[in-house]
Amino acid sequence: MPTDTPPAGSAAAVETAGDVVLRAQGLTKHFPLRGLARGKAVHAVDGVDLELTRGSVVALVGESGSGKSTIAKLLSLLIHRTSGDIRLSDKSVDGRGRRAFRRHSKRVQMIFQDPFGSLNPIHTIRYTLTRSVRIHKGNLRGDKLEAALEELLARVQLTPVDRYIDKFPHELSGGQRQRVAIARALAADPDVLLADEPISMLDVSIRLGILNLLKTLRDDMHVAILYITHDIASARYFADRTMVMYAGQIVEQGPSEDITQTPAHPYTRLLIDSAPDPDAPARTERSTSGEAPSLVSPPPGCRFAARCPFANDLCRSETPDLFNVPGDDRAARCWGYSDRDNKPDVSGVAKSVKETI
Amino acid sequence: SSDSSEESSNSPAPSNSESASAGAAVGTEALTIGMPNGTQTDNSNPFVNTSSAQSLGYAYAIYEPLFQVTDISDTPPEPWLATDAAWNEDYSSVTFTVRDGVNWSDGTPLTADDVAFSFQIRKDNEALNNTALPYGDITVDGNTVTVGFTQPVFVKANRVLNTFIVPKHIWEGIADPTTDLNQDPIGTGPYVLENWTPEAVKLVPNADYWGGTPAAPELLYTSYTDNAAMTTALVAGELQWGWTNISDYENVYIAKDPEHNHFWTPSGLAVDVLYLNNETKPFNDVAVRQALSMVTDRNAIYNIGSEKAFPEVTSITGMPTPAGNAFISSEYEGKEYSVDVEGAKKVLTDAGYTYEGDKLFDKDGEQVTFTLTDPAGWNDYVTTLQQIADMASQIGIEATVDTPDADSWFGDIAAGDFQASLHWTDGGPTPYDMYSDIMDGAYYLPQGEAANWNFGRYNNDEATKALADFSSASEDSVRQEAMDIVQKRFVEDQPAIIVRGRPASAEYSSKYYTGWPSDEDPYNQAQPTGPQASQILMKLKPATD
Amino acid sequence: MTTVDTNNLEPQELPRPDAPGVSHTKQGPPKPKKGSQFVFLRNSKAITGMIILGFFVIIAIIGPWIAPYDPDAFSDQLVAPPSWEHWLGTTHLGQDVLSQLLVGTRYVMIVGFTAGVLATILAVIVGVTAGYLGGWSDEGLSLLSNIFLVIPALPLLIIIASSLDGGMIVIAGVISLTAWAWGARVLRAQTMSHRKRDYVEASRANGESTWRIVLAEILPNLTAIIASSFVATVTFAILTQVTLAFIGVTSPTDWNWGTILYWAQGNQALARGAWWWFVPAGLCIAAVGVALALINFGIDEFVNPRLRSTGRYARVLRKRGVQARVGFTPIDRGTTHGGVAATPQPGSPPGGNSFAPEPSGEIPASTNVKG
Amino acid sequence: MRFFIRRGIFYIVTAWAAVTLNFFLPRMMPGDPVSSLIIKSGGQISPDAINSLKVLFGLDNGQSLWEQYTSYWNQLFHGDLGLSFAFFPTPVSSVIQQSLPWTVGLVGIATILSVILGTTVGTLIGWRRGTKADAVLPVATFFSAVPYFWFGLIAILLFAVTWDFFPASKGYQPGLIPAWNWEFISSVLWHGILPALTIVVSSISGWILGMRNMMVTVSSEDYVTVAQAKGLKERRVMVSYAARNAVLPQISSFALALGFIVGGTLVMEMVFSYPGIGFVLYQAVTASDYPLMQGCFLVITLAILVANMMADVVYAFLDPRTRQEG
Amino acid sequence: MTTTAPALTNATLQAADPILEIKNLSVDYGFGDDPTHVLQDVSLTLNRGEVLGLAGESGCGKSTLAYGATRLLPPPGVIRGGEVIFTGRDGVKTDILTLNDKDLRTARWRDFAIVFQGAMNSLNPVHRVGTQLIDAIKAHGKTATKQEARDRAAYVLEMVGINADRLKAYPHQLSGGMRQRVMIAMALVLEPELLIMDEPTTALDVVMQRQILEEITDLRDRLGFSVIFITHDVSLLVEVADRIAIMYAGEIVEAADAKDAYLRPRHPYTRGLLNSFPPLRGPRRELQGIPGSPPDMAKLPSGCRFADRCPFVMDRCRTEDPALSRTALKMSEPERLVACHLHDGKASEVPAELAIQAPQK
Ligand SMILES: Nc1ncnc2c1ncn2[C@@H]1O[C@H](COP(=O)(O)OP(=O)(O)OP(=O)(O)O)[C@@H](O)[C@H]1O
Ligand SMILES: Nc1ncnc2c1ncn2[C@@H]1O[C@H](COP(=O)(O)OP(=O)(O)OP(=O)(O)O)[C@@H](O)[C@H]1O
Ligand SMILES: [Mg+2]
Ligand SMILES: [Mg+2]
Repeated sequence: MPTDTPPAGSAAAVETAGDVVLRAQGLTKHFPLRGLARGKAVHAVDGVDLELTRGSVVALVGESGSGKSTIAKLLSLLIHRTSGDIRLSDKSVDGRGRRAFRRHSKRVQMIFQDPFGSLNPIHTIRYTLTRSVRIHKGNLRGDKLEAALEELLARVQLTPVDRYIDKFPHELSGGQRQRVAIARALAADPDVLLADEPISMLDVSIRLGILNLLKTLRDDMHVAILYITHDIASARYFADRTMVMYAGQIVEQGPSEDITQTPAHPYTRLLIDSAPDPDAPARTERSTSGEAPSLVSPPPGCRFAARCPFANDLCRSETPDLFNVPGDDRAARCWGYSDRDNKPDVSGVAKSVKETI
Repeated sequence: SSDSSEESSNSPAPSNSESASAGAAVGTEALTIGMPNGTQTDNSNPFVNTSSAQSLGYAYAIYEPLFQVTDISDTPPEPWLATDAAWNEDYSSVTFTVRDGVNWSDGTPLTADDVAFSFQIRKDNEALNNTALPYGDITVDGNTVTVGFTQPVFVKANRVLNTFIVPKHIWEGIADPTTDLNQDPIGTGPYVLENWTPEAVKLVPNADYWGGTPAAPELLYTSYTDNAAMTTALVAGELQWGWTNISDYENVYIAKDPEHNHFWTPSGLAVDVLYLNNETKPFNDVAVRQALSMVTDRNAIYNIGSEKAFPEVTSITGMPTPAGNAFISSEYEGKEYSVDVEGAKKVLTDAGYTYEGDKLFDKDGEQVTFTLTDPAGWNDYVTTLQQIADMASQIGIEATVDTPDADSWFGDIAAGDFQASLHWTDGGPTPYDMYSDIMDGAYYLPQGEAANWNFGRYNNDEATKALADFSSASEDSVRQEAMDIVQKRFVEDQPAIIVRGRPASAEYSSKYYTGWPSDEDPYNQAQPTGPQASQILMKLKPATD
Repeated sequence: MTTVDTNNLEPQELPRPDAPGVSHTKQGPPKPKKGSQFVFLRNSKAITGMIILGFFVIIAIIGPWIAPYDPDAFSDQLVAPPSWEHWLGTTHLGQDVLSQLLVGTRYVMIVGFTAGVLATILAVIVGVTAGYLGGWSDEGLSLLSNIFLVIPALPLLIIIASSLDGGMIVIAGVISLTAWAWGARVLRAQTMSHRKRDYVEASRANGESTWRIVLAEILPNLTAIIASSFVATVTFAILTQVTLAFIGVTSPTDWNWGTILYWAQGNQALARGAWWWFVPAGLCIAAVGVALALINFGIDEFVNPRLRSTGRYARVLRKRGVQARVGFTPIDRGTTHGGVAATPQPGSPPGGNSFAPEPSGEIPASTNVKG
Repeated sequence: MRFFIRRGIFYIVTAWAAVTLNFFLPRMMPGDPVSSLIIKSGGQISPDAINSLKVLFGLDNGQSLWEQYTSYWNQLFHGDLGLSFAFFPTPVSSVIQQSLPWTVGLVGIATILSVILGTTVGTLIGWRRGTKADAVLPVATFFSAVPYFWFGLIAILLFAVTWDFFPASKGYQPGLIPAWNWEFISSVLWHGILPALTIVVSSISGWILGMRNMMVTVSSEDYVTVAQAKGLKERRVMVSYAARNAVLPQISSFALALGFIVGGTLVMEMVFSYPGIGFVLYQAVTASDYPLMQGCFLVITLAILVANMMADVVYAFLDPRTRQEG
Repeated sequence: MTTTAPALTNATLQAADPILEIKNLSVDYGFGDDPTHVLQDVSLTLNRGEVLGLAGESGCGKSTLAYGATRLLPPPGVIRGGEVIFTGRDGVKTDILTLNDKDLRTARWRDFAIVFQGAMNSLNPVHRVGTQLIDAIKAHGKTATKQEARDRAAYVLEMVGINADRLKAYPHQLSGGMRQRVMIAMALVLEPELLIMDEPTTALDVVMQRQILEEITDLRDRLGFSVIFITHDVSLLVEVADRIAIMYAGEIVEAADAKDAYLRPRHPYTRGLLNSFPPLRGPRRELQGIPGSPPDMAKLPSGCRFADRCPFVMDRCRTEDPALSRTALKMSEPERLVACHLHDGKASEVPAELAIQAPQK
């Protein structure tokens, strides 16, 4: 059992905004297949590097099945990684053993996509929150417990407390439930919040409320937030940095504004072009078709090559690294930004987007 | 009867020619015979009780005994395949004269060799010796066969006479007679197997039968899963002959066709007896045994527990009457059971028992209680036990009825691990079997060891000796003397409570055939599953109406 | 077997995942009210069932006191038909059938419910463990329950029951031994489906311990399924014990409905025309069986809201002459819409709520439609 | 492939466990075949015969349980089930051979009838739910709630005794010789009607209920609504869209039921004196007839496993989704 | 069914050629004493060749409206009143709600087809895709032979960009996007005049969503059917729809030309809704969304259903239910309708945010 992790509380006290709390290096997850295809595996996440710093939000966008949720589960140690390293406050964690897992969960909490499913329908809000408080804050009772609960609900703006505390999840609206889910995560006073599509199941009109709440947490409590979404517009709105995933790999990363306004990777561009945008003039050209490659036996070369209008032979044969892209701390997994001679010409990516603006 | 050996063995075969001539009248209806014995398999091995032939009884329409014997009356043994049997003085050897002119159904003639072989095969195969006879030398001389025994077999004489005979030429070729299915049985009997199906076994007359032609042109043996199903068949007239316990038979069965339906329960010398454990409380005290016997209302049991199907035992010797009349000791002649609650209480209080309210307490101040056990599923037994429990309560004894499963019950009884239990005894030509099964010290084994009889662990040297004397005596007077002692011990010590006779009952219908054994003509018991079957079948005549 | 099974048991009470909006409405998943996990008992079928069952439970409790006679006591009236003295007649020993019935209820209920409880506990332990742990423990436990499913129950019961000579609890135990496997399979499938749900993952992520997740998070969600399997087991146990008693495997001197039938059959009650001896016990069993079935209907309807609406509205609809069918929504221009003319009259102006590009200031168009 | 190997291993292990259990269970019972036989004969066989019977059944050679177990497997592999005690010396295999067809025939037909009828009725009332047809349900429930023997005996009383419509017992008219002639076959059919009907009536409610509930569930699936929206004929929607999908769970229950057919309905066979294997097994149990018990259990176990295997296959055939894996 | 002369006067000038007129449709859920009145007197008209967008958040009754109009609501849905008039190409008007079963069956799929919410559940998992396509063709006796039917099925499948050999596939063998396309192909197989699409793209990611939208627009242009397009994504609607109806809690609160509604919302809810989508381009700005949550349909407040969440709420909003009528700026936008008391009075009294004027042409 790793005993080298310092007590969470002290760590939190030391670290301030800007410090890296959670760092993943070469994070990889292969799900072994059963049945006929035994021996093979789904390469759900392949070699992902990622840093979460206090008081900032990193958005993880990408299409369905690209491995976003898997990353969140890996980071929260709900599933075990195949390889790579996860370092919490620079200490490697693997969460084997119950105590280690609890220690980790105290600092890294997760919010699920579906607030209708992530709260047990048979327990009241009080029960759910009490459990979380007791797990993370010791066996509080009576007034102390009451106070802790009140404070939690106040933080997620569910006030007056009495109106919500004894309700069952089904008596609350989706937005309220998601707030309860967040409150449960906050009971641990976590340093990191992994929010896995926290608003995609919510009504449009209440989504913003949740995002704004998370914003407050980031700003007031300096929580590091991983915001997973497939809605790149909300990433732009909410996240400081954005990472774009495609087929288990990070294909582009950088400040959110830059990524959405001047995408460097052809996939990012496709994503942005595809997003409905009433302000954009009617597009005439047909967008690229095709589907993401099989994750069981990913093709050699760039995983996006099959759909990429710029792809050349290099792209189809060799796997690109993350190359630096001009701009502030940006990188894209595209041969176009390498210094290879036979690199594809991706100038069209940036150009076409600029034109539309 | 207590006929001497000479008498019995010399008696001629009067009825045989009769039945042969009677055989001339042949009916038209098949005779259906049923037993409630469940599934049958194509297995006609006459030696094993588990075969279809034994279970349904058709073995005895095919294989015949040397003599037809009966326990129910003093009818002398009727020569059958043997014309004569001569016992030696102490009943340790018998010489049979084999009947001439008998052929096996495959045409081979019956010889003395066949008879000797039939004894020899039993001697050689312990598995086939289910009468547990102590065979000695077996010799053939012309058409006589002498069978020796290592002990006197007076009390088992009927079993010897009753032995059925199998053809040597068939069975000597069979490697293991115990596992042979004998699906093509060859016998001397009035019928031969026509075909075997799981639902019915069809037999047709043996064209070459030595005794003539049987009246029924076809026998159909069939089996039912249980009493109820068989009763339904009997009531519906589908069955003409069989044996099953019918509740309220008078209304349920007889009343359906009073003219033809018969239920005949001739009293033999077997009884149902409530074994009392003489070695444990409370029945280690003769007073309790006596008292319980005094309040046992055998008439009520006759009416309810036995549903009038079993004869009531009236003599205080427990001897079923009239079959046992001749054996009843003069001392007890005419003395009958009567319920005497007050007398019983007095017996108890005299012996030091006390009453508190209406509960009986023994000398140690313990309340007197006991448990009556018999397997679940034995309706008439359990009903009887319930009655006895009810009766015991009249003298303040709290009795409960317990019904373990048959297997554990059987084990417990044998090991003497019970207080009171209803059980049967063997019958026989004399009351020897009955008393011996109840009180013979020769069967005595300490508790915990599995006894074959005398489950109540009664052990009285006088009684044991008397029983031994009876079985080995060569004179009637000696036997009667011994029997008197046995009865005296039984009455005074009351080692067990005889509750009723246990006859070999049967149902039959005289609609198509008459000539069944009956009170008027009790030539044998009427069950279809014994050696008497061939005798009965030959006595049948087509009904004339 | 397992392939088949999981399909069969796929949870049906899940809210439609594609319609999150519905779950805060009537159509949503089971809505536990505070302090009551047994809302399904509000269903009218379930209530009827509960009333009948309650009646027998009361009889089970007070039966021996209200029985007019000692069920063992003999009388002179043998096999007497019902009379004032003996409402349900007498047996071959003159025992009072009604008293036997009343006294025997207790045994039936105790065996039924004990077996139900024991089997349910076994089923929960095996099923939930297998379902939650998965992997080899699952394989092993599934195998175990499959073996118990494969072994024919009645002969097994006869073997075991006859080798342990049994009071009621032993019988109940034996019955439960053969009855738990089915429930375990159902629960396993259910647990597996719950295990994958977000709320379980969420509490795990929150640091809950495994046993707490199973006991406090998953198990309460299985209440309805457990209840249903309990009720089914009780039914099975009652029918089985009665059959065992009838065959004579269990003690015929302990009064229960099966022993009544055993004695009746053993004494050929039907052949004697003593219907009063044979029929009432059978009807009692049927009544309890139907009651339990009704309760299970209620649970089914609770678990599967799609079944619920059927029962609930059937009568109302029939009265109104409309039929609820898939694909043909009933049209009921009834009167419940206060104030608003529900049936548009030809020529009547549509309500002021119409949306159509209309010319300004004009009286709205009216369309005349002939049906 | 691995899927099938896994299933295969699963079946083999189940079979082994069941057979082993079947071997040890009977031996854990008190009593032995000899005493059972004597008890059963109720005085016909004298206890004097105990010894001869022990020799007869081969119980006198003092084999240890383990030796018996190994020799049992040895015998099994040679296809030898031994000799029955209760019907000594009939081989177990011929006892089973003789009784199995009756059970499979009657109970099989009754079960299939019950499934088909129940599923059809369930389809109809599930489809037209809320109509008067729902009244079928309580009636069917009643018949499944009464003990079968009670129902069967009353049926016999009414239909065989009071009104002589049907024979009260047996598989065919005693005296007929089994053969493929009309006389025999008609007799078999005639004798089978009452038992078959009682089985159908008492077991149908489960099928109705299962199908009805599935119909109700499936009916509200979108694809059924789509089928209606497509304007398909009502019959086609009901049969090909709703019932076709709703019937899938019935298949697995049916497989289980098919397996249990071989076990026979002991009670039916008792009540109707029907010559099936259920009653044979019962007799084997009451006679402590280990070889026969084992034989019956083996056949039943195998039947259930085979039925389930078939169900796996049929299910895969009917539900393309399960084919995916294999 | 015949038509009387329409009493439209200058309406004819607008070339209004309605294909579907929903009038005063009322729908309840629940047959019992206490049903949920989900729709009350909702009216909506769809013109020929038009794509009408129906937007609103989850649970506001969009699907109910679409299925109610076609009588496809599952139990316990019940239609309590109204009419749904379908006008065929031949000009014959029929009230769908009064058709008998047989006629309704015939009309279905031939006249109007529906793409259901969630293609996962719309295809029968146990039948091949081809079978399900051919089913629809055969049910309407459109083609004589099996082969023709198969050809037709193959044709529509290719039309939506799926290879014809997928006819043999089972639904689970197709990806979500493909299944959705199969549904669209199935809806088009009989060339209906009206296509109702209930959130045809919500389960898909944006790339796939765009592909499908483009396909639909293409097909509409080629085949000329009318579409009711349901979604809760207003920005999507603005792209695809000609006209938009915004629903809130079972009522239509605003109806307008797509661009108009987007640029110049008149109803506070519409405005709030549009303000809830962060823009992908243009300046980054703080968004407020709409505070509070939608009312429970089972216990609706009296008065305006949006009153609780409305920043402009007035006293009468809490008592009087506003009717869907023209905006305060009647003259400049004759085709717009809004259900808001703010628009009952003079244009000048409307808050500025809700009275943005269209640029003069
Ligand atoms: N437990 C698992 N076993 C096998 N494969 C899995 C498992 N969990 C996820 N996968 C596979 O891993 C890949 C990534 O899944 P993941 O859930 O992380 O995607 P995602 O980006 O979150 O998608 P979405 O946007 O749909 O939530 C998918 O192809 C998925 O099928
Ligand atoms: N079976 C039902 N019983 C009761 N209320 C129902 C039922 N089905 C739907 N409702 C209610 O009717 C209202 C309208 O539902 P509808 O499905 O039409 O909404 P929607 O706008 O299509 O939502 P979504 O965007 O989630 O598809 C909702 O409030 C819902 O709760
Ligand atoms: Mg995900
Ligand atoms: Mg909808």
